[in-house]
Amino acid sequence: MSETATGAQTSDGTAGGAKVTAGVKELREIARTLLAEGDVRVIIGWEAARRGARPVFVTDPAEADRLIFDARCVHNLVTYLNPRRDHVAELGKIGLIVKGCDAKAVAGLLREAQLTREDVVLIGVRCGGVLEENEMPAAVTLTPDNVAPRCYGCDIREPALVDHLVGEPQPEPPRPAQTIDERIAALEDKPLEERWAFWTEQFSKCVRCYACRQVCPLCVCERCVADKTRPQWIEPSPHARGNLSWNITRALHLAGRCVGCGECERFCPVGIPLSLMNRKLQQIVAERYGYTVGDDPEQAAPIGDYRLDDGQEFIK
Amino acid sequence: MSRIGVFVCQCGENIARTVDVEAVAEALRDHPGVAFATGYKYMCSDPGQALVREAIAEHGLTGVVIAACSPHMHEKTFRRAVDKAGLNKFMCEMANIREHCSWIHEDRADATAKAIDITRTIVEKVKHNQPLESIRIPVTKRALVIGGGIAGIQAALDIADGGHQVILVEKDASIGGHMSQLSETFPTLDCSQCILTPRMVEAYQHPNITLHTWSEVEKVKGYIGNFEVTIRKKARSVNEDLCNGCGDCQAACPVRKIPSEFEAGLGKRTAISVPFPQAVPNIPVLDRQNCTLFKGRRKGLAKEVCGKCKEACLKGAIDYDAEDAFIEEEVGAIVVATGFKLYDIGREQPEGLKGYGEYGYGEVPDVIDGLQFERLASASGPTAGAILRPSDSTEPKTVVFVHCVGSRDPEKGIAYCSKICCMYNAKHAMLYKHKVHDGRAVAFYMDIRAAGKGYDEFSRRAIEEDGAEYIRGRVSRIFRDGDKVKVWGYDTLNGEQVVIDADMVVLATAIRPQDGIRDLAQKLSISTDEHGFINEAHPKLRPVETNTAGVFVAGACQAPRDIPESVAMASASAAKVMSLFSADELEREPAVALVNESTCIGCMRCADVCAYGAIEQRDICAIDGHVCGHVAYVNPGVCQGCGTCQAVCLSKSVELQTFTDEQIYSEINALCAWE
Amino acid sequence: MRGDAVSDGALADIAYYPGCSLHGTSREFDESLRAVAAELGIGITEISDWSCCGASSGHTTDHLLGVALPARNLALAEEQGYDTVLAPCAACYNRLSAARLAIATEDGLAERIPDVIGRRFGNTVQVRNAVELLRDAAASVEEKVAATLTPNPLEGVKLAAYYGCLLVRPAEVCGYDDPEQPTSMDEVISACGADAVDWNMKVECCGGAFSVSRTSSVVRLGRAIIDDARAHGAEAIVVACPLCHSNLDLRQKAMALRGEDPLPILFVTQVVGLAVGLTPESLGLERHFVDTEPLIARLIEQAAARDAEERRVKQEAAAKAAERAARQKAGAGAAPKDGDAQ
Amino acid sequence: MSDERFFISESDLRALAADLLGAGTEVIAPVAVDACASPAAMASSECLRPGMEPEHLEYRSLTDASQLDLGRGLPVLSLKGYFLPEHEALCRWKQKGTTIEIEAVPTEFAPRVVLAAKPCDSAALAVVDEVMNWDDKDELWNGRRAATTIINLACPVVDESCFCTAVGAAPDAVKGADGLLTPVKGGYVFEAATGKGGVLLEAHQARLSPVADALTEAADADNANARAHVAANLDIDAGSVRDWINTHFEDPLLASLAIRCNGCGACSSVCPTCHCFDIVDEEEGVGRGTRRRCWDTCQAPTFTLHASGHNPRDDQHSRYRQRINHKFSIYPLRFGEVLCTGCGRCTRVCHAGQDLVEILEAIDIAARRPAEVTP
Amino acid sequence: MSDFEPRITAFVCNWCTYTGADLAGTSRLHMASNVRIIRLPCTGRIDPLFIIKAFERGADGVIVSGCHPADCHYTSGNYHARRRFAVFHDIMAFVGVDPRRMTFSWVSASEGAKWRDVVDEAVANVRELGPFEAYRALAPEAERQA
Repeated sequence: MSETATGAQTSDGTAGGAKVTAGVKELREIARTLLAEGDVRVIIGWEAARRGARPVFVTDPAEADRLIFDARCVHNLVTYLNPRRDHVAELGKIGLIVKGCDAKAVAGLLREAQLTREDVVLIGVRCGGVLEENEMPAAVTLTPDNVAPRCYGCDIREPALVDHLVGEPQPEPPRPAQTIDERIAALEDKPLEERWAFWTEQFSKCVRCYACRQVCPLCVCERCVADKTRPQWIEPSPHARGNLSWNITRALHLAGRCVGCGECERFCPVGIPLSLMNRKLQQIVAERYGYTVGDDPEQAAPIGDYRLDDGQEFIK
Repeated sequence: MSRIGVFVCQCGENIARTVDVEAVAEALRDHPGVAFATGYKYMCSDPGQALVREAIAEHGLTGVVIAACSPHMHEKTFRRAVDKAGLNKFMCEMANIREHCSWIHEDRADATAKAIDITRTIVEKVKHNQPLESIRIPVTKRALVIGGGIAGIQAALDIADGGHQVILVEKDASIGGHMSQLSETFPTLDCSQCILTPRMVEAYQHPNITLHTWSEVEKVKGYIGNFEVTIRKKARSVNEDLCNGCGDCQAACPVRKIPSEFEAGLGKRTAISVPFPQAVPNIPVLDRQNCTLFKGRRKGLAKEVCGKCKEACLKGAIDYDAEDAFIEEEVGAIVVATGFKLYDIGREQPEGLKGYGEYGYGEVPDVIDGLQFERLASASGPTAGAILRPSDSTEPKTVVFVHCVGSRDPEKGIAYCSKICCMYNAKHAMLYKHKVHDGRAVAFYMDIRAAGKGYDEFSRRAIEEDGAEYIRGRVSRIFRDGDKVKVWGYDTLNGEQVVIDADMVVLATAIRPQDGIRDLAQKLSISTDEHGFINEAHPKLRPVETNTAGVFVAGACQAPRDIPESVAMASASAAKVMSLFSADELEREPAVALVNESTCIGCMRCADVCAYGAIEQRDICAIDGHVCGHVAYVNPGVCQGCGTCQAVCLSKSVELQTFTDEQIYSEINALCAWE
Repeated sequence: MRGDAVSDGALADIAYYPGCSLHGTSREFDESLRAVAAELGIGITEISDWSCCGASSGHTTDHLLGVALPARNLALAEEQGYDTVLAPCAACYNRLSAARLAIATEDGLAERIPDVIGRRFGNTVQVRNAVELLRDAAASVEEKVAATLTPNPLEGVKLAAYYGCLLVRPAEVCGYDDPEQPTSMDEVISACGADAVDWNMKVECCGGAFSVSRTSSVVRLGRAIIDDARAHGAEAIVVACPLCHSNLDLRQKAMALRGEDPLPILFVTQVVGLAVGLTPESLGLERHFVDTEPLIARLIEQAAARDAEERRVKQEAAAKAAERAARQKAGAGAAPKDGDAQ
Repeated sequence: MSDERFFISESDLRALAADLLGAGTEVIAPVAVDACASPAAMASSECLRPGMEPEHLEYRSLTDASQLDLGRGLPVLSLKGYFLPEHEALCRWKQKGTTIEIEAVPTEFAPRVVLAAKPCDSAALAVVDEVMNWDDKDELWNGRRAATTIINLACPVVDESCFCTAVGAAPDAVKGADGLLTPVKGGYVFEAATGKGGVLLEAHQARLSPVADALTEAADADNANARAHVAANLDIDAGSVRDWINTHFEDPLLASLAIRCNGCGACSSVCPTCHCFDIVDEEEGVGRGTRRRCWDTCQAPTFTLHASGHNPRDDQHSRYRQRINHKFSIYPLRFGEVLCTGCGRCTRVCHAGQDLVEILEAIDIAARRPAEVTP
Repeated sequence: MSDFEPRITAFVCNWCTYTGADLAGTSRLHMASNVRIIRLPCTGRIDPLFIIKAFERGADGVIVSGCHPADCHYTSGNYHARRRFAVFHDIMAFVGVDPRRMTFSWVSASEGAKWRDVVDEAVANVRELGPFEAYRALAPEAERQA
């Protein structure tokens, strides 16, 4: 059962101006052999399409050449490993192509027993940073204006939690015009009232489509607390008050879990700067408990652990 | 639609004085879901409870809210009443409008408004209460008693006589505690050894009692009815089964100059020794700190330096390579009876306490404490009962007894009265006069506290018949003057300074809890007060229980206690243990967590935070039987109902019964500002 | 900030607050203090325009007066750039320290004091007394004593350290020593080579200000102190408070009824002065009522005799050693060992 | 409906907006909104990434005529929010003892004007009018529709994802609107399309001037090639697509469309024609609360979750098929209107790469030449 | 703002602070009457959702209090609560909520006086900050109605 909606592309996979680097060739080779030998039933990667790179589900070895990897491959494909996606799980054992940040999300799923390492084959790609706006016809070189801010300071350009690793070592991604940390610092310099005005204005735009939840690789709950009606902790209709409690609850659920892949901000139809909130959570957990989210599944999550000398300066 | 009955109590005038009870009842009458609301003078009285029962029947109530005192006071009372009326007792809750409202506010309007709010939150909570059944858990009908003093022995005997197994753990080489060091005991002056030793032997020989001396509690897990205790049996270097207590090893030991703890430093002992002749068990302990063989080993010498006791032992019971052993025991209840120690007036003091520089920091010879005097007066003591002063073993012709050294002295960090010193001081004066007829016994006191049965008569006898001179005033300085001990005091009744050239001074130092009490308390997760005494569950109503169900307390580890009180508390805690063991199963509050298996994704974050290991992973099978996932499962027997799992559960799939999300939500919702 | 360790010599300059007694009845305390300070390289400079510390009359009449009078002197020390004030007299030391504590703890006082004393006051100055200073400098006293060529007259001499009350009490104001069993002066005495006697009346009352109004009580209390010191073999009592000194020294004449010879009362600074070889005149020892001269002379003579004896014994030993070496060389001549280089 | 056409300069158009505002009439129009802040929140925002022009346009109630953005981009959210708000109180209740008072909400609305609306947005309103007046007249929707005069601004076609002409709309259509502005040199050709539009024109006669023929021809020419330009993106036969879908429910082409779809529902939020809403009761205090309706999406798993736990559409494929089916078959069959105006927002907002143009093309191909096409 | 009476909801643990408040009652320690107590078994059970809901329902301030570290009746409930509320405290400050509106404290069963001080101080702090208008302004009616 192959992918039906055929993208407008030529047969040799060079559509959309994707350069076929040695790494991509190696990637396709591995994919083809994995599919041919039946190690996996589907390879989830990226393909070039009309509006830039997009996820592709290759089940036929012959179609392995549709796979590409370049700066447009922004998506965190680990969201397709979510056990609640029965229609993907039905396809059988998955071979997933992962960047470093994606591998961290796999570690997150392993840490929370949503996945066992054996039931997924991970093909790591060495990554030199990706674009922020990925809907571009051709892979362009990264510049401070188009690089995804989250890639700056990436500590995992070469994923370790993988079965295969392709591509040449990549250079450091360029520093974006303004890093997320700088934007957070700028926001934190503002007095309380202005920060409140900024965030409530942002959250009042939210239409509660829950794209941020559906796309997050770690948001895997069977029934989200936001959908719980008895009691209705989070008011379901998208007014500012309900949106604030939703966004704060979502943020708290990221403490020590969010890998910073930025998909929630990218998918938000009304453009709420969620990466500011996610990064702030990472900073809090790093400052207070020296914990940075990594790709080691054994690393205990900070919330749910404790030390006798944890900071309590805010407690009387 | 719930039909809730609201009963607002006046509590005489405790509530009615500042809260308009009728107004509260009135306000609640048309609260959605309230079927009946009334005020009453004393809800906890029988007529009050009858009122509840009748209202349940008459109005077909589905829930009851008693707006009165704290649930800690009468929740059980009202739940029992509701149970009797046929309504599930967990559909009854208390709204605390006394301790949290009427008693702490004066303005009547304010207090009434607050009382209405508080009652309204509880009414909303009850709307979401579920009828629950108490949880039945098996009870291990074995008890652990920590501490082998008179309290521990008494508790162990009572429980054992009640037909249950008891494990008695004692830190020292022998049971008996401080009582074994006493000469005679007030107020009857009967000899301490004579009344104690039979009990010690009885405990040793009792079929139901397993005695572990020279042992300490290492670790406690589990909960009421199901404690798992790890006991560390410290290496005694003497095999308890082989040793017949002949004492040859003690005679052969070359190290004879170690100050004996039992003799309070006045007598000497050998490296391998039995603390006192009537020790139970009569099995010596090798003091590895002072034994020359072990000193040699610590220096790393190749050859064993000594070994005399091993040579002397015909039974081959001596074993230098014995290690600490760990014993696992399962018990259903624990009685803490670790007793007391005396405050030391020396320079080195634990945090928060100060020594007595004015009495010479304990460095002035012939200034001793109460236990040392007991050893002097004891027939088995270092002086065989003769009152001889430690410096030159002469008979002191003038002895000064100083009361309240440390006690009732906030400046030194001990504000409380140690309760037993007035009595043992009178006893000491009496014993001294009996043994040294021409001796002069002078006592400096602030107030004589002799409130027990026959106590005051006893202290009057010491003064009137035995001629003890009682001077009401404090001693300001004690110092060595030639071969005399100069005591400077003040006589408040005559209004003049008193200087006494005494031969010996006995200080009645304060009672402190035993060393290591705070660590033991943390192992049992019970709390101690700022001095280190164990906190009882309720000073008046539950004096021998602690905050942790199944852990009881007896004797001086809870507060300064004399022997009669320690024995009474021991029997009381034994009674509590017996009632706990009376049923095969224990009824426990159903405040346990319950997992909603349809929404739980098995991330097991809850298991990581459960302090009791009550949560395990359970497989979920599809209809055709193959395992298609896993969820968390809370073992109702182990869960203690803290609710931490629910707070960390992202999808709120686990609900702590009696404190579910719906109940808390409705309480918050009831406090809506724009009512 | 405590003064730097005395041993490095370049001690930060300390403000010196003499108080009325050290310019009056206890001039010898001032003279011996200056001599010893110079000897030990402790720079002390008198606070210019210092005024009365109020002593007991100040704080018994009015609390604010009792705090403001010493505060003025502390303010002066601050203005003149010092961070430590040396107040040798026990009463001055007590009042200055008590003022510092009151201003630091009683709310409202820190704001009122500046306008009461008419000058800025930051309460940053530390206050120390002579005993505290010498105890902290005990190491350098010992060095000095060892380095002194003239034999130490106090070697092995039994001295009783008498603290009185204001040097160590109340504990929260003084705080540098144990109020019941103080040892700081004993440490200074042993640093001087003398033997500090363990006696009972270290902190007993000498009668204090009753010296004039109820002299009989002062005589009675003084005799108890002196008797106890003598009972413990003390050859002199060492004090660090002008009032203790006068009550034990001046009033001793009325006490010596039973024919024992009087017990000299020395200031701690005089003891240190003697130990480091300063002349009795430079220490003002002749100013005492109980004549110290016989005791001092005897001690110096004993020291000299002891010194001579030591030198003789040393010479004898040297002689014997030389003789043995000579005999050895004669015997060794027969079998020289090569390579026997020392 | 007088088809008379007038000329209005840009400054006059802004002045017209100012007049309306001055008269207290609410004016809704596209406004440039900085991505990570809004003018209201903070004057200057460090988090506006330098060098990037404002991220997107949004329809906003103008507070000042200068905010009117005639830059002809496509606002992120459609006009739908002004007729079916994201959340809207339906009624409030208050309980005293056992009696409950219900407080309804007003259904009359103050008259307001939408300026420079996108033809695909206003066309959508006309399409949704059908269902909103089907078996139950939605007073709130109709109240707002009646109170609003919409003036379209001819659209220069946004990008390759636009396909309004393929579904019965056009870049210069006036469907659902009351007037049209077509940009020409120096200003706009302004014409009324309905009576309401005429009334507005008369009211502001002073700002208008007769238009030269040359300008109207230029306007028509621009509109014509805009129409041609968008037709090139997608040219399908809506009827055959409608019927094919209706008869090929199990066809693999339809049954596996959503392999990469995350089911986030962003597409239905931004879609001008998606009109599904959820009704929720929100408690505020005891016995008090508000019943609200708020946007919902058929892509969310909870959309068809039954209380029993059964979910007729519990995988993403079936949900996505429902979206295509409802828009291009069920709705047209019932109301004769395609429930899509080809604005392309769903394709642009979907970062997972679902492309409606691509899907419709595939269906169209399958529909026209059923025999030889292999899916 | 002198006559403004703040509404404060307190979430307290049953074993320590609730009993401490009882003790304050039995000792007749008078305190401000603005606080309404909600009892929970342990601070480990207290969830940030409670605090957000309290603010939504018009509370001007919140108190969270329980056993001192090492005193928890359930041995580690308060340790988990401490980390959870450290993150919550920081994120609320980041969003712009004045931290003084949320008082966190440890009050044991024997600290009745400390509970009175925590209450009085919290009421004073919130009274100075004034009513939480910013949160109430988020209510649907007041907010932008399309």
